[in-house]
Amino acid sequence: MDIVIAVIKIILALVWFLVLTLYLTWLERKESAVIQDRIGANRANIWKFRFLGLFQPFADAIKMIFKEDFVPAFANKFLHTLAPFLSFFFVAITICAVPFGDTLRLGGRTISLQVLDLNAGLLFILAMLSLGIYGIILSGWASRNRFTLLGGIRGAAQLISYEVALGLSLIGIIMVFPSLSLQSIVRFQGENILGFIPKWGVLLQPLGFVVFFFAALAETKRVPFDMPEGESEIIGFFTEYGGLKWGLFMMTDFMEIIIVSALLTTLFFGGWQVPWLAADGFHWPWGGGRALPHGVVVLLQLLAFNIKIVFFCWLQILIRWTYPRFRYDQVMDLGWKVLIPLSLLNIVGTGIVMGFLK
Amino acid sequence: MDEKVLTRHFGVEGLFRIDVYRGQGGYRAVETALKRMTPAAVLDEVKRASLRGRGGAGFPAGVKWGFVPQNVPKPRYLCVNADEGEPGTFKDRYLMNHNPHLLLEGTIIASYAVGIHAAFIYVRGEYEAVALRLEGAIAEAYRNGYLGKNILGTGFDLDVAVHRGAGAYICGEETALLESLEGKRGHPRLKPPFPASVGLFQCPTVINNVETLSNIPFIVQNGAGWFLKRGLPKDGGTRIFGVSGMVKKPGIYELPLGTKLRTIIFDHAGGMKEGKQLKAVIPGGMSAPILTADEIDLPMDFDSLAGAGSMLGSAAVIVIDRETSILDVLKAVAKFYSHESCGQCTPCRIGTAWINKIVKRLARGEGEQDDIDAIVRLATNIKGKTLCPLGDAAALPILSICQKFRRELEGYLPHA
Amino acid sequence: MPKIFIDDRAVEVAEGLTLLQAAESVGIPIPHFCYHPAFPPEGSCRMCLVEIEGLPKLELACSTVVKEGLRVRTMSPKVVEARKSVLEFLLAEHPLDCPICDKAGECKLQDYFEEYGLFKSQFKEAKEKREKKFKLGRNLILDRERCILCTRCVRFLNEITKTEDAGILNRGIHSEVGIFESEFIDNNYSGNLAQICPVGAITDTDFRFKTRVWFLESRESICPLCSRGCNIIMDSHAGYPRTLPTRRVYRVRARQNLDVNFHWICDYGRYGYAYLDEGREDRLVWKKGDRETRLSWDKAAQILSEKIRSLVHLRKNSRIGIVLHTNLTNEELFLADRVFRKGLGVEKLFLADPPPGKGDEFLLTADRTANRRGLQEVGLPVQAPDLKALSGLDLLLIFGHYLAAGTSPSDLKNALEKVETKALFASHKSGLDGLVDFVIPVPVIAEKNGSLTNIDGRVQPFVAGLSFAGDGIAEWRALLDLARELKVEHKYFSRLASPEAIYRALRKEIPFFK
Amino acid sequence: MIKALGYFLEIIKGGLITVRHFVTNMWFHTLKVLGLKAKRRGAVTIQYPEEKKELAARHRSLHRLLRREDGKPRCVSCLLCVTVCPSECISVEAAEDPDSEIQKVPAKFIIDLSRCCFCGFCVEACPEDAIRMDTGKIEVAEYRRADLIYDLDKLLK
Repeated sequence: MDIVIAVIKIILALVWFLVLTLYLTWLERKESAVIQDRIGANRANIWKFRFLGLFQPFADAIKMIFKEDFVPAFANKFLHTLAPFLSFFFVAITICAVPFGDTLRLGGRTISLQVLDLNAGLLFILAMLSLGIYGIILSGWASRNRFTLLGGIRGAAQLISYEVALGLSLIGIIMVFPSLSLQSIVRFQGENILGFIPKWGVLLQPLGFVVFFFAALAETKRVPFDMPEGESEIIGFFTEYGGLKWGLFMMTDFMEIIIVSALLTTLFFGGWQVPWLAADGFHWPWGGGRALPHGVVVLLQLLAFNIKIVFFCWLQILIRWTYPRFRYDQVMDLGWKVLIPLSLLNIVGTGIVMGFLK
Repeated sequence: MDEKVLTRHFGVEGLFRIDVYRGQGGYRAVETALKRMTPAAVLDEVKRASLRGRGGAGFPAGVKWGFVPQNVPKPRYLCVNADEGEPGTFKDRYLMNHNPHLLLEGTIIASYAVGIHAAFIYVRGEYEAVALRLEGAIAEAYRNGYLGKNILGTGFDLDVAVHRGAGAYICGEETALLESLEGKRGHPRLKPPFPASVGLFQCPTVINNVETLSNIPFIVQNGAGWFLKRGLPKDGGTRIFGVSGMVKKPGIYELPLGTKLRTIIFDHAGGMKEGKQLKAVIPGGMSAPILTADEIDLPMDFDSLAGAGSMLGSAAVIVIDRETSILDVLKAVAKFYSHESCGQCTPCRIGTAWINKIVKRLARGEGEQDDIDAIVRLATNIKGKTLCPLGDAAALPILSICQKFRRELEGYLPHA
Repeated sequence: MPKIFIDDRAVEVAEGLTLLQAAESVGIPIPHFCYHPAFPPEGSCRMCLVEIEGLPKLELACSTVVKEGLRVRTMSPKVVEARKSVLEFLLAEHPLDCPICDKAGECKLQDYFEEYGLFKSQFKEAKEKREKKFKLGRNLILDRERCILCTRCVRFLNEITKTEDAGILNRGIHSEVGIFESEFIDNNYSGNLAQICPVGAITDTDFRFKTRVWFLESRESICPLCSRGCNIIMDSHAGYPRTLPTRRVYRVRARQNLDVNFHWICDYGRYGYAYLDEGREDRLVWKKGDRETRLSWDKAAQILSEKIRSLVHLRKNSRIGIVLHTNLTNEELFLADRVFRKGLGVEKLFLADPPPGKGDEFLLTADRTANRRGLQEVGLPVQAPDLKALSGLDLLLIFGHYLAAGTSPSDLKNALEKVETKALFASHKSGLDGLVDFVIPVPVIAEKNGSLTNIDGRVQPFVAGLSFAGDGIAEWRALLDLARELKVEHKYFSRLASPEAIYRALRKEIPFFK
Repeated sequence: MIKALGYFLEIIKGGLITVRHFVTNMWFHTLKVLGLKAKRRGAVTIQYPEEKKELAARHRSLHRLLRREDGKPRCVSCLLCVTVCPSECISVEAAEDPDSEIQKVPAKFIIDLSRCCFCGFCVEACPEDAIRMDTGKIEVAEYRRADLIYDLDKLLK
């Protein structure tokens, strides 16, 4: 029975992840269009029924699936084929550590609304994201094209650089919420400061949040940090890909956005926590409260989590369509000379504050 | 002293007959020249007489003869230019009609001086009566031993033939005349070489006007000094002025060179017709630049007229009165040269036609403001750039009319 | 050598030259229309007027003969003004139909007009209407509106062909070039009229409206259609993107060579260029019975030389025969001599030429091949192709497709059937194709390099003006390859890699070519 | 430090501009989706195949050949368009016209639209005003390349 539940959780999590990814492409198009006084994709239709272009992702998917799958004659065929799957796999697997909600009591069982409650979930996600670099560098190398190789190398350099800042910025969070399990971190954020302010990570770790946010943006390797792609210079590590394999790279990008949003939500914005909502209902800070049935609470938690994630996805897309890209040296400068020192400063500062509070 | 030389015997009845002519002292000059003078002496006498060509250009006849090379094996020819095509000119017709033997006499002496044994008289096609009279005179001369083999027993041979032109003005130009005489199209030749060295049938050729040659017997008979006294130092002899237009007595008047234009018009030709007032004079045939009424105090000789920007030309004085529209004059001039341009060289062929088109348009009252400037510009472009003098002959009168009567011409422009 | 000053440049020029020729000889062009070096000056276009110091009027450069110390100005304001006025006059009566005029692009009037920039027309009157499509000659059409009456055509007919077909009719503005009624110009040199016409008045029906001159590439060559060896220019055209041309050469023009053809070529050479593209051999084939195999030349050379070698080995040299023709270059005839006669001891050399035509007294000769004199001077002992002699052979190399002429096809077939191996090196298809074992396409004169000796013994080198597209080989290269395969005088032939090198060897050995 | 702060401020400002665009446009979009009319539309986009933009007067669209009054093509096949065409898409073959005033007419006139770059030089070069690019047809797409080769008949329509 546990296995069945686990399989169902895996399937549900993946479906959620993939559907969100698909609609993120739609969101990306629509949002950029609205920002730029355009309409955006609205043509895909079923029997002339367009519905704001919501069918566009499916049209794209069908197109990508049916496109010719080719491997350049000069490429390393095995690695060339492997690379997108590596990329995709390592980002897709991260979803298992993301907590969607608290626990669901169903038929006498207590089901954790998380695929797998790893006690080192945070490290797991960071590790998997780091492994994603192999997909990039392999695709760049295996294509046997100097531009893709350049893209791959640049991608690797950038991701490794920002990995450091990313990791260091989270040390503060781990210090504040002394756990590596994401579920625990979320639970910690259910408390209130001074009785009424939700104890969210962003309030305890503002600097850590800023550093993490920038580093995470860089990790998604999208504009303004699109060094590996570099449309205006080298057209990226996936130049020699097409069809579904290229689609995997694209999906990887969007899934990274979601994962980054999930991490932001989980670590800094209380995850599935709704302010003042406890397992039995709302407890208003000014006294009193409102009892809610268990199912409603779970639904509210799931909703809060999703709304927060969609907001951060929206924010990231907004950033991507606002700023021009950095030069390669500026990216490196920002990573090594700004974000890492800041994250170190954050650790020291957090330590000092915590020392005083003790 | 009787001033008339060439026309002295015009009143004599039947002068064109050789016996009458001889009765007036004719053919004595031939005897003098052939029997008592060497060719070189005749040539020298003519040179000293400063006889300038009467055809229009005024080149000294003696000098021209001197150009003919004497030591070439080719035959030499004499061509008498009797193609009197210049509008307003009719002196040669009178001379040949009244006194053909005088021309023959001059021809014989000139041929003797240059060593020529064949002479052609190129008569304008329209002068049929004149040609017939000349032919009669030549036949008489042959009968009397003045032409043919061994003339007057001196051993000098000369044949003379009359050739009728076909009516082209350009054939009055000496090289075109030669071409026409050769049986070709009357197109002027490129000069140099000049006809004196390469002329008729590629042989040295002398070409003289009728009036020029008619003067020769008098020079031989009376001497260069006598001749010079009748004119100016550099311009010997008399000149036959043909006066036409609005005068009381149009006709030919033989007067010494240097006679004032006013004298010719008002004393000799009897002044303007009743009620007419002088407006302008064309002093030397149509190709001479026009003179206004203020300029008629000029002496009529080559140099004075050239100094006044006109030319003596064929000494045909055309008198224009105030009632004659200057546009009509311009129209006549333009039409004439456009019609008579031979079509060989570009500026004359197209320039004259272009000017004619503009003038015709002006006359229709469809002129435009810059038309006169255009005519002046075109005429200037023709002037001095053509193969033969016809271009200049067309350009000069048109230019002078446009300059001297510009105000009147502007009156024909619309909105003026 | 009088010394004159042209535009303040002191130059010494030959005695008796006109100013125009003198200026041109030192690279100062003087515009002109009616002047043509072949005729005495006409002086009617008035375009070449120049300023001579000390003379009041402008003088004609085309007729003024140089004199010591003459100071000439060819570009003074007065001269330029005169040229402008002459151009203005010409253009006043010249239609502005350059777009449909075949001369556009090489028209002197157009060039000078561009140079002197009379872009604003002041001519308000109506232009004279004239005949625009007058059939002047067999191949000539006269546009009287375009005619500027330079009379080059009239003078050409008077002085070069002496047929005096044309003249100027009427006078003044109505002047026009005319011919006798119902008797158009029909002589073997009439095509030159279109070439010497400085404007587009006389056009050539052969070239009329076919293309525009700026698309043409001009290549120098030598006319191979008779033994005169006239110098020509071939104007070729690659065609438009969507309509491919049916021929490569659009027109042939005379190239000036005062020692051979002056400024002219005959109509036979001018219009006879169809042979360049029509009926050409394009595939190198080997026929065995009914089967035809395409071969590369290298392979064919191996097979042929194998046959020759075996015959030579069996001392059957006398059973090898070579048929030559005199459209081969000096170099090829020399190589044929060296390789076969002197190298292999082949004695049976035959000569098969196209039959002679009718010549005229001017340029066209009766001999319709380009290099008979070359054959004589190279000293090849050739005999007429006697069918009996041919039928007794084992191997026959036939150069040229002319053998079929003069013999009945059945006799030829019978004779050749007895010959074991027959190879044909031909540029054009003929009845021989079906009778031989090998058909090897070869280029024509216009497509290869070499030299020809004309009827007067003048050796004229030429280079390929057109590219040779077939899968064949030039005869000189074929002969060299055979020599290499047969290992005849290896050292000697290995140095001869180009027609130039062969010609150098030829000069060394035959005194005539020195 | 101040520079970095200024930089950061500008980044925020830039972001706010984008947000403002997003919010205002989203507002009008929402109104439209809800069926409410607003003076402004959320986007300046034209829904192309259904809505068509008016072409400018000088817009260069599909070529056409003009006719004379008597219906013959105006073209005198001077080949100037062929000469000037930078993409070498025009091919013309001339023929003789019996009318001595016209003389030259096109026997073939082909424009290969798959090569044409619509530069309009042919129109500029034409001395007879025989070719124009004013048909207003800009949707020149075909399923076969051969259909993009326009001949005299097609161009005269």
